[in-house]
Amino acid sequence: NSAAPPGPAADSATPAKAAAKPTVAYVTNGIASFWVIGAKGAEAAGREFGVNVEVRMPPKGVGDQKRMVQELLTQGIDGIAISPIDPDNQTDILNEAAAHSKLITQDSDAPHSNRLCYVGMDNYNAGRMCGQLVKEALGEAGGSVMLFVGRLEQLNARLRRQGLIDELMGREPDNTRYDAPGAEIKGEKYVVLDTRTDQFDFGKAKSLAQDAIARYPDLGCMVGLFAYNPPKCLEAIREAGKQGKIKLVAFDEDNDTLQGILDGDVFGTVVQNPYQYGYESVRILAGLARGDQSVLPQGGFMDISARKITKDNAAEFWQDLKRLTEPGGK
Amino acid sequence: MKKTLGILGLLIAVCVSTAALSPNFLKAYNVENITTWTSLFGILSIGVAFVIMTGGIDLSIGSVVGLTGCLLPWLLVQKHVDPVSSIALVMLVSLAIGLLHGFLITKMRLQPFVVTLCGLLFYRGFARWFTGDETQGFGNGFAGLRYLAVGRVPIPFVSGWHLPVPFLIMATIAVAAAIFLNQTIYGRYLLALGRNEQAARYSGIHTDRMIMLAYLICSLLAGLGGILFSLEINSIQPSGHGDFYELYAIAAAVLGGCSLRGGEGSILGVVIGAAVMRVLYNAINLLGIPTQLEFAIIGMVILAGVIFDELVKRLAARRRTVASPAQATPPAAF
Amino acid sequence: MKKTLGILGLLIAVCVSTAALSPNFLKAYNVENITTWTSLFGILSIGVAFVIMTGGIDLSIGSVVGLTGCLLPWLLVQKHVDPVSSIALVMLVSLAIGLLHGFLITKMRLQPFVVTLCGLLFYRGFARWFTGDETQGFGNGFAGLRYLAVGRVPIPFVSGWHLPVPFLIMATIAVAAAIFLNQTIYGRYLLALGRNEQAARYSGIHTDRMIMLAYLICSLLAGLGGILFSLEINSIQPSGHGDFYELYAIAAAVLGGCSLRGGEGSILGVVIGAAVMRVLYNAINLLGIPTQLEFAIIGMVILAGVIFDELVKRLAARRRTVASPAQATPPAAF
Amino acid sequence: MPAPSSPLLEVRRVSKRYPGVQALRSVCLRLEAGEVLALLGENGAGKSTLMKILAGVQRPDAGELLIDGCTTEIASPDAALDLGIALIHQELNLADNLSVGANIFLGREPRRFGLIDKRRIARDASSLIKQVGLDVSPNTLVHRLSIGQQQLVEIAKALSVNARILIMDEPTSSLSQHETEALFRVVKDLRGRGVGIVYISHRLGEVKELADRAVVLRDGENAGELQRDEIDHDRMVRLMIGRELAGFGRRQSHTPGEIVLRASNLETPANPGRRLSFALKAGEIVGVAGLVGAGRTELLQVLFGVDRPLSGTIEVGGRPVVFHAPHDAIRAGLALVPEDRKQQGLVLEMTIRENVCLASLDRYDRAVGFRNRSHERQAAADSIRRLNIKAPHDRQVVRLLSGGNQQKVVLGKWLLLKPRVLLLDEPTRGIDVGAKQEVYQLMEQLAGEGAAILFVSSELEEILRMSDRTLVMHEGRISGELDRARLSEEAVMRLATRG
Ligand SMILES: Nc1ncnc2c1ncn2[C@@H]1O[C@H](COP(=O)(O)OP(=O)(O)OP(=O)(O)O)[C@@H](O)[C@H]1O
Ligand SMILES: Nc1ncnc2c1ncn2[C@@H]1O[C@H](COP(=O)(O)OP(=O)(O)OP(=O)(O)O)[C@@H](O)[C@H]1O
Ligand SMILES: [Mg+2]
Ligand SMILES: [Mg+2]
Repeated sequence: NSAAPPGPAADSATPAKAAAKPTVAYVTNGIASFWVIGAKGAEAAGREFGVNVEVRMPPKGVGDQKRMVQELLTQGIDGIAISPIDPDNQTDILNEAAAHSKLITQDSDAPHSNRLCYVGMDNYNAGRMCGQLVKEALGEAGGSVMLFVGRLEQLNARLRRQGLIDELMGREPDNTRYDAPGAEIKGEKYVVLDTRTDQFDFGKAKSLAQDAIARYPDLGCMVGLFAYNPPKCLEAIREAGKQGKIKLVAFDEDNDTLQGILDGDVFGTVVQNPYQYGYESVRILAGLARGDQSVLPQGGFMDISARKITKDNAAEFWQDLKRLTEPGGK
Repeated sequence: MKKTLGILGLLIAVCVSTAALSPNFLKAYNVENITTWTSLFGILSIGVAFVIMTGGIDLSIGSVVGLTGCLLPWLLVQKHVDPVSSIALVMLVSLAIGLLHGFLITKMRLQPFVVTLCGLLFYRGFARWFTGDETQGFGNGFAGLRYLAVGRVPIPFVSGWHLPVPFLIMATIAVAAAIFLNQTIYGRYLLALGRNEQAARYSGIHTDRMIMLAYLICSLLAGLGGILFSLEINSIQPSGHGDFYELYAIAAAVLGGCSLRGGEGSILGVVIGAAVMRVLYNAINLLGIPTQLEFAIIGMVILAGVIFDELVKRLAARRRTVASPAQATPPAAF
Repeated sequence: MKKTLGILGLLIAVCVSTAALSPNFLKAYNVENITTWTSLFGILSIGVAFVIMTGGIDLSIGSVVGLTGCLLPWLLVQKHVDPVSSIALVMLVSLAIGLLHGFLITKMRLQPFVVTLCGLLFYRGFARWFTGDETQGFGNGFAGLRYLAVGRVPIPFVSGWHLPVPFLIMATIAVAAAIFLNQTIYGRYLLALGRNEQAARYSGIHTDRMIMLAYLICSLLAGLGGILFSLEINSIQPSGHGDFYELYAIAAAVLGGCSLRGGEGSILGVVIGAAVMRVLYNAINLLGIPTQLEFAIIGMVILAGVIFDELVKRLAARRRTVASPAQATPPAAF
Repeated sequence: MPAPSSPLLEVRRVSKRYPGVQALRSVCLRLEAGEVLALLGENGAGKSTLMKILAGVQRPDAGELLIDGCTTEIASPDAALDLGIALIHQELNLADNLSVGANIFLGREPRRFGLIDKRRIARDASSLIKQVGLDVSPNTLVHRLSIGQQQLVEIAKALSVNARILIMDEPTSSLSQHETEALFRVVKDLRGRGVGIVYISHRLGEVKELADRAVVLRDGENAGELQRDEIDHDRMVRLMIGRELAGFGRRQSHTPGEIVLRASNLETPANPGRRLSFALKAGEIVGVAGLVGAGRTELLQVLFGVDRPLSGTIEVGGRPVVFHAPHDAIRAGLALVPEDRKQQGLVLEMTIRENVCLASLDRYDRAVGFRNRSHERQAAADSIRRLNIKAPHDRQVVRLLSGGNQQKVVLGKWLLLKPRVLLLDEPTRGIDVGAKQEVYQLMEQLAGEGAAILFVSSELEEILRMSDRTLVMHEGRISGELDRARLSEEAVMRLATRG
């Protein structure tokens, strides 16, 4: 890298700091209720392991994320857990953070950076799980599938989508494959009709679902890849009176999604464990801040794997979730 | 009326060509959906049209939609306030917002753009703060209330077709607004002061009060729109819900014949303007055009529409000049 | 100059209070970061200031930033065009955009708001289309080019402090813009036509050409800003990069003393306006204020700033009226 | 309970100051019912300020206003209207997006069931429009009217109030003799019905004909009062400017030189089908007379490149020219002092200096477009001195000047260009006698230096006095041309009304 910036906290190695409570940061890739759960986990770990936790949610993409990281470095933060939005192109700010603080990635990895470890799951595999749910939902007869997502540029969205497509097409796992959206993808039994993006406009998310129902009267299954998508699809399906006719497979644990599963209108969902992301990230950072390297997981990867939730285990899962996130929980 | 013809032509053109290309376009289900969305955006657009007519602007609409959209489910679900009081409270908040804007613009003489830009930032931040960024929603409850947004009223004698309730709400508002604008003195005052505030003031009009009123109407309708949007969408993310809606509302108003210089506007035109935007979105999805191109197409169609409108106007003006010599000679001056 | 005092006061107030509350604020690293961001946004704001001075507006800036920001890495990385041609090509695109806006606004007599709103939609859609919604970036390459955005030049005799290269670029542009505005006849023409286009035309000013020029400057600077933003951020999402930047740019221009009615503005003020916004963002995070409140606080501070400015102006006006009787009596009328 | 002898309106020791200017100083004024009171004074004497105070537009700093002998506060325009005070503003104040009828009744719309009674507005407006001698439908949009026609709408609007006190601030400044006569009939009728009328004008002939009494202001103070039989031109002038005005008779004609401007079969957009032909020689002053709406302004605008002619040719210096914009006309040596000073003449929010220099910036630039500040300062100072512009300094914002002084700034701007062909559209609109004299001398001087001058005026006196030749227009065509020998009031009126 060209002009190496001087250490942000170079002149602030205050001796008193070692004694004080370390401060670590939990940086998300945007604002969402998913991250609110993550923040709860982070804060819980903060209390448990005696560190201050600062949560940062960049409202508008990479630029804001970069600025927030810079500002954390300015503060002389002791550790950062980040969900990089575009890992390949963010290497320099990530390395800058790694150089002046302890950096780990969570939710989404940046393998080419100097991060110490990654806490999260494999989005591609989660996508394949989601594909399995679609297969179960549509059954042997197969059918057509419509995908909905906020933005396709985000790595997690692309990997989920690709995993799902590969699963439906019965391909070998390969997370570098990419089917460009816009064209139908036909397999033996399943057809992925299209992927529609809404730029996080929730009104639009719903009207996209409506338009899909209008366009494909015999649509087999809808999949919402971001947390807010499935409830919007569910709304549209219910209003069209197509419950059961159009299957709905979800991602993440929005309340409406879980309720939909219990009601039988959502076939199932693939959940990550944001609470655990937050909790584990802060636990690791707290250890690192105190100079304890043993907290680092083997191979630099802590797998907090995704789970399939269907009618069978939804109630139990929801109970657990509420216990963790609601005041008076864990 | 004449000004409305251009945009009406555009609407018809878009509808006819979509219907020709996609058999699903004219199905009851689709038409009802378009009508619902048009109505929701139409309510916002009618509100902002009043502000635009005074020569002002309101950029805070999207954030007000976000704020009221979060507030209603928060009151109902988290605070267990009863529906009537909740709605009253939410409308009161919108009212206060409108008053605040009006006050800052007329009494403090601040620029509307600045005031409402600060509003845009502030209401969004406030919504995020009191919800703690957590998604708000009605879950499966409040079906009665949600009927306001998702309800459908059967059309007598036409089986299979329904009128969405939001359409009825919007139509009522539009009719009231049109009467207010064209038939009452207040509408005339708004138009007069939008063009020449001093002339209006010298004519004994309380221009400040009228401007206040315009911002009040705008915020109230944004608040109402916010309520309906939240009932329609059901789950609301405080950080993003309503983002950009002010631009859609303003675009619809301008498409519908409002001039941002003030003093001009037609309610019917504004509603048609809102419809054009919604039909375009729908057409893009029905025709299977890649979502990436969505914005590009909408931008182009709107631009083509206004250019066409302008050319037609010029042609008409030229024709009038050429055609009039005969009638230009007044019967006899003396 | 006097108009700049208000915003300068606000900047100083925000800086002093942040520095008092956070020892990290004045560290070289932080100051350099703020300077970089201020410079990038400042370039956009200077551009839009010219348009605002003519009484127009440009809503497409954010999308132009997005488009050029995608175009540059796309050309370099995917199409392997050499850096010089790439930059030339990108600037050419911005130039074409400016010309198009100018043409539609002056020759077709369309409203700037509408034209640039369509631009906002169209350029965004276009960027999404040609990139196929795929994130663009330079990866780890092009260090030389990226020096334009992330480079730091040591300040002679002051060890530990550096000047960000974008600051040097912005300062050059600002000085040129200020000279253009205040020292040349064209600057005067712009201000005159911003107040009263008709009177300017009657005075023999090519108003159309001047307006074109303003939109051209605006789009060129937006394009340049887009290039620098992309070099700075490195990772560009076609669908979201630059969203809202037009509002930040306009807000900075207005804070810095531009009136949206046209005919007023100061380049120094605009740059300070941009700085206020950046320092506010920075302060909120350094002081550990919850991010949810970010927008709310920025909205409030800006509003407080303009209200304060207005009150000071009023006080000054009152004092002038009261204080002058002594000198008001002319020595002797005859 | 008003005393029986108390006047309709009394102004007692009213003072008003603006930043840098004491506009009124202890001014007193009395107005009886059924009286026409002329209010006179130089530009910037404070006439409009006093009237604005009466109409609730401005608040006085000190002093009292009495109506029917009772002290009254007039806090806002609508309070004034409630008191029965109507003001015709010196500057046009119409919402030009609305119709003539809507403007006339703006703020006082007749209503039925709470809604605007549009039929009644149209009906009542029609009769008012006729009364003031305007010939348009009440549904016409105001922006389609000429300045003179808009002025008549303003008058109709004030009449519709049925006021007890009617204030007319230079109502005739853009009206020709014909409309003025119609207005006088109305005024006399109102006077007969007991309305008190304050009449402000710089056309002293009108004052003589109409006024029962004249009050003169000078520099914001009472300078004197004239009774009906004392009102004559010299007395009025002496009170206004405090000295005699050197006499200025008819100008002597020079021998005209070559033709510098020729229009052949010119068809203007406002009057399609009518063709205009005439020529203008160097050193010649040609007047253009006609009724309001005759198409005079439109003719000048076409000559100046503001509007494109539908057909016909313009030659300057013997060569055919096509002007795409005023810029081209200025290049060819033309200058136009436009009629509508607010819209076309001035950038109201800019200073005197900036306005005066605006058209000639590019003539004095130092190297590639850089402004020459010392020249700007010099030019502004010259104009202020030459035209006697009353302002605290040359960085005063033009909006804050009195109407007449604004007009002087417009004149100053175009005189700086030293044009070959000077087009003047109502150049002396609203300026006082002294300044008029000055303008006449300037025209004379320019013509003497070889410029050709085409000037539109609605003030017949001015036409008679200044023109070597007079073109009379009627409904878009030139209905006749009068040389000095045949020039008379009757001849102009005949051509102007009958065509
Ligand atoms: N709003 C204002 N602010 C500052 N000065 C003002 C303002 N209005 C008027 N003036 C000044 O007050 C003085 C009186 O102005 P006023 O308009 O009353 O003159 P007037 O007698 O009507 O002149 P005219 O014959 O030219 O219309 C002038 O010197 C003018 O410049
Ligand atoms: N561009 C135009 N198109 C159509 N009609 C026009 C246009 N310009 C002016 N008119 C109309 O043509 C008529 C002549 O207007 P013009 O301003 O030339 O009259 P004028 O003789 O200067 O009268 P005044 O003394 O009232 O200014 C008016 O009725 C005006 O409304
Ligand atoms: Mg006056
Ligand atoms: Mg005229």
